[in-house]
Amino acid sequence: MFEISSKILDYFGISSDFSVIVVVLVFFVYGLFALTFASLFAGITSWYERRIAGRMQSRIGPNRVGYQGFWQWLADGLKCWFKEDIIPKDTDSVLFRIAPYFVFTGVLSTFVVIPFSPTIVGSDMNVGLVYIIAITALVVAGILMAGWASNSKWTLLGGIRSAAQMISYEIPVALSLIVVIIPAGTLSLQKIIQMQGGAPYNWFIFHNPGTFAAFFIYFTSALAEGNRTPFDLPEAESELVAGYNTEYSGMRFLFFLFAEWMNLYVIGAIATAVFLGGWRIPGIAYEVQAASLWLQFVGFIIFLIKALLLVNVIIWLRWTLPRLRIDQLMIMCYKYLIPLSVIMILLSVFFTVIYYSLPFLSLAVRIVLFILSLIVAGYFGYRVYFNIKYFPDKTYLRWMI
Amino acid sequence: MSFTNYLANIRNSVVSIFEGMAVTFSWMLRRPHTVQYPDKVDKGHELIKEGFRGILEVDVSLCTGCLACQRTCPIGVILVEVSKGTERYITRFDIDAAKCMYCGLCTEACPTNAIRHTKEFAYSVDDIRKLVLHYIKEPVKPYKPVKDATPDNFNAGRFVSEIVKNREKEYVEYEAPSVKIPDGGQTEKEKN
Amino acid sequence: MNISEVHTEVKKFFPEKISDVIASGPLSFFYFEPEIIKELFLVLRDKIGMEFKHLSYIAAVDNKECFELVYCLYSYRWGNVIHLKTRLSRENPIIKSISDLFVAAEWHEREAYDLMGIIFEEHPDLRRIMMPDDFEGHPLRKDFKEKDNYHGIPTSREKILGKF
Amino acid sequence: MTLEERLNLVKRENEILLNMGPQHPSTHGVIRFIVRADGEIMVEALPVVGYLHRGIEKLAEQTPYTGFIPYTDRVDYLAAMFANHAYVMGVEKLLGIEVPKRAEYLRVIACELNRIASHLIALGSMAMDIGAFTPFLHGIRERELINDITEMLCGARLTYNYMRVGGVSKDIDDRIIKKINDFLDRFLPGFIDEFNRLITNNEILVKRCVNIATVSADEAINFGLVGPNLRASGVKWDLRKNMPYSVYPELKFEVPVGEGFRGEVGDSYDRFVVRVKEMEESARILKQAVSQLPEGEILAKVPKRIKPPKGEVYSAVESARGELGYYIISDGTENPYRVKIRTGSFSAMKAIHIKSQGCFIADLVVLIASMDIVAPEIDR
Repeated sequence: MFEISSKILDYFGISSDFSVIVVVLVFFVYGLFALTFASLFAGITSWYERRIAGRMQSRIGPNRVGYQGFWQWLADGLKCWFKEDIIPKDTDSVLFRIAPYFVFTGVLSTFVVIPFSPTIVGSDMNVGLVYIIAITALVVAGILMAGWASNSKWTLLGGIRSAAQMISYEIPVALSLIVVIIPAGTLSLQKIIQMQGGAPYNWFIFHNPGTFAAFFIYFTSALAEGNRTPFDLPEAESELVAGYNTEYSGMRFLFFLFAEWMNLYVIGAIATAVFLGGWRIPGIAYEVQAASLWLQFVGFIIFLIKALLLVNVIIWLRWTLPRLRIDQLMIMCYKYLIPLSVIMILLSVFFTVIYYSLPFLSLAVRIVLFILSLIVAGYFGYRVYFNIKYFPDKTYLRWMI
Repeated sequence: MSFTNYLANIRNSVVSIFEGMAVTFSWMLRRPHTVQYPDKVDKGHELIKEGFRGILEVDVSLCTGCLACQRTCPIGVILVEVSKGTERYITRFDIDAAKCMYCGLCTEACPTNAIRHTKEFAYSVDDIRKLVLHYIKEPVKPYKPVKDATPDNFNAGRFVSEIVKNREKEYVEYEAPSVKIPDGGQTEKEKN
Repeated sequence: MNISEVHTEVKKFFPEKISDVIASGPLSFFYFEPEIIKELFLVLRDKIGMEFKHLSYIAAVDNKECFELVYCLYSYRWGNVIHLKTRLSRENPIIKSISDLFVAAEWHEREAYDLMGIIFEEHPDLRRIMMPDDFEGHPLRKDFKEKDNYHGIPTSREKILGKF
Repeated sequence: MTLEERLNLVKRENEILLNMGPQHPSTHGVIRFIVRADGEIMVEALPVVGYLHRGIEKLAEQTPYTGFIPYTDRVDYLAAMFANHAYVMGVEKLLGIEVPKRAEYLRVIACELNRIASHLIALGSMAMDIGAFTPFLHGIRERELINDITEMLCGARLTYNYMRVGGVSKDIDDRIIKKINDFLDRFLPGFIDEFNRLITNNEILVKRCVNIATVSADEAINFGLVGPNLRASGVKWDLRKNMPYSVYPELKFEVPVGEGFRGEVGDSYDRFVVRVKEMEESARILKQAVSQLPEGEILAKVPKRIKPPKGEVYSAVESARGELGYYIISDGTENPYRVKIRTGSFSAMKAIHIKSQGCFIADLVVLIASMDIVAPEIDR
């Protein structure tokens, strides 16, 4: 945003005395944009997830409000606005009131470094990835606060579970990102995207076997950090009633869910930026894209599509998998994900060193990995076809009804 | 835990999650099984199968006043009153639909199929007393069974009687029929 | 091993305390004296050839003159089922618990205590099971009279049919 | 001794008392557990039942023999046919009535359909308690087809009241047979395999269930477990085979037994898999029963007012939740003198109490679901 502010200052010839005001104004506008984008995304995802869940369970899902029930999320939001905000007796009322906003702020603050296009980004920090890992710790604080302040045993259990889970899973998240930072040599998200190409085999996910595995490790542990199924233990509704948000109602309750759905986009966006080439358009150099407003817009759309695909996968996983138990969750973190990501770091170091002396190997590995993943995707398609043939039921390719 | 076990765990998880996701994705491409309730209410009634045990209705013109249904009912939902005298009159036939559990024992006991189930099932009202259905407005002479009658003769077609349909408007505090019964017959009320 | 064979086998152990086999309708059973219950069930459970290790249910019956307890035992090994009965006096219905022999007996005995008022000695956890703790009376007894209200809640509903 | 005294008797320091239920998502109806937990690990889960006690055994003493059949539906609302069957069989034994062959076949068809429906709910809700929603709704979808069949067969979807003393209330026709065959074609290889791929083989579910709450064969017998829970512990006992009733001797089927499919014999996963296999067997029984269906009467000659002679009877069937028995005493009048209902869930609750000691709180949910308890069956 500093770039844009300075451009505006130059364009209008505003003297440096007023530059602070303009910069603040520009940041304010960007903040509003990010908030609106995140809220719209969270709202629409809440409707979209229910529709997807409906189709997977051979039912319809919400379809009453507006075309295909599209405005359902708005209706739900309005309903929650007008609901009574109940604060139970004997709660720690200050903590109880502010806890949802901690969670909300923790997730929303990541939008500072999440890029939309080469120039549209809150702040291209040189410690971007570290910032994300640090700021999401606010979510833990918020959830623990909510669990403690509600004065209920179920919420307390949910809060403690959540604290244990999220703090543990920050380690594999950070480690798996380091796998990419080694070949990239930077922590800034924009720089990482710049270093990747537009074509799939130039993405960091196919850079070497280490990064390929690191993508899946990152994805799994980010799910766990974001409390999504199969790792939604803090709000496991069949065990802990509703976990840390049992006692909440109205808009405060909605803020927790807001944060959860916004987090979907954050997970998708970071994975896109770090592993999947971000906003790069195939065949167009970075300088050309950064100079043209239209190409930036195309880049934004490409970024959004990649992120949305990942969000789809997250939703899809949620309606497929059961939930882990708390000890299994910890075993998975400390016995599987952390050792594996350390191995991947070593692999990544190895390949990065090798590539310096043998540059042709780089392209060969990338293309082999790319073809491998295409084969897996093809086999998946075959399995889906097999399932449809094996259990004959009316197929219906329109995704809505 | 051995190292092969460790690797087997990873492989099993990946394979089973892969298979599970293929199943859920294949269901994304199928038609939902549910019927859209508010959109297709009329269709909903057609979906109810023949022989569904809905609200009870009574064809009073077929009732013989034998009280078989009242005796069979395990929970006392049916109340039939028959006047005594030289000539019998049915003066009251009430069914408490709020209490009925739709077991269908009364319909089997009925010799003339006068009491039977309809397909009607949705009947919420604002007062529980409106669910007491009164089938007799005026004293009715009992039906005289035909010799070689089979139950099918009487069941021309399953229809929802007017009383079931208009139960909201129909509700009036029950009074014994005021019409004088000829031949010296007495209603229960007059006796008391 | 059917009921008569079991009877002759058991009769050797407790010649005085066991009645003859009685057939009542399709069901055959024999009575035993309440004081030998533990020894009897130990024999039935552990004697080779019988091995009635599964206690299916305990039914308490109010016989107007006395209470009867019906024990149903299964032997999965030999594929048998037998019924045994014992009589308890109405005034002082006390019998030894067999919940240390059969875990399943614990809840069945609690049920018999709750609904029929039979007291099981040496039972680890003799509490009411279906009824609330402050309920008075034992509902399955034939002379049980339902109270008009329970904590101010009327127990009977007004009869709509009779009224209108 | 009251509940409060019982808790004070055993309470230790550093324990939290969690009140799970009667309104809790995974206690399957209104069952209450008082969980004494030390962090995530339970010391015990004390079951408190009786919230659904309606005194059906007392009601039976005031109801005529035929009038009690609808009440039996309410004992186990997920598998009402079995309750009908057991009770009606008992009264027939008292009266000494021979039931027509066709009626027996119809009873078997209705019961096995009901067994599939009940197991679908049991498996689905177990998956849902572990956190997977989709298998539950897939199970509900198939059960809906069974509900449609029973609706055509007897006019109701849940509380069937299908069987009568001496036979069944309605005859089957070609449309229903076609529907059953359609359902079986879809169910037997197709649905079961897909269900296995979706959830039974899922590694997370396996890891959640394996070696959780293992009940050994001796324990299972002593706890009084019956039905699939008993068979999962490796005891091959099925009333349909071991004490044959109705026309089951004429039908060929296997009795699936827990073999420790992924862990020890008798763990929660065995209970899950045994139910899946039982559904397959039920579908096989249905195929045979539908093809062998004889012609004839569906109701024996029964007096209008049923007055059995003095006597006692115990009749049990293999219900979806194990042995479901009716102990009936007749004193020669129109009403039974005493009816005692022996149900599977009642004894399973005691097993849950014992097996919950030392588990995680999350395992309690698996344990309850794997025992497949239904609240009205416990309380009656």
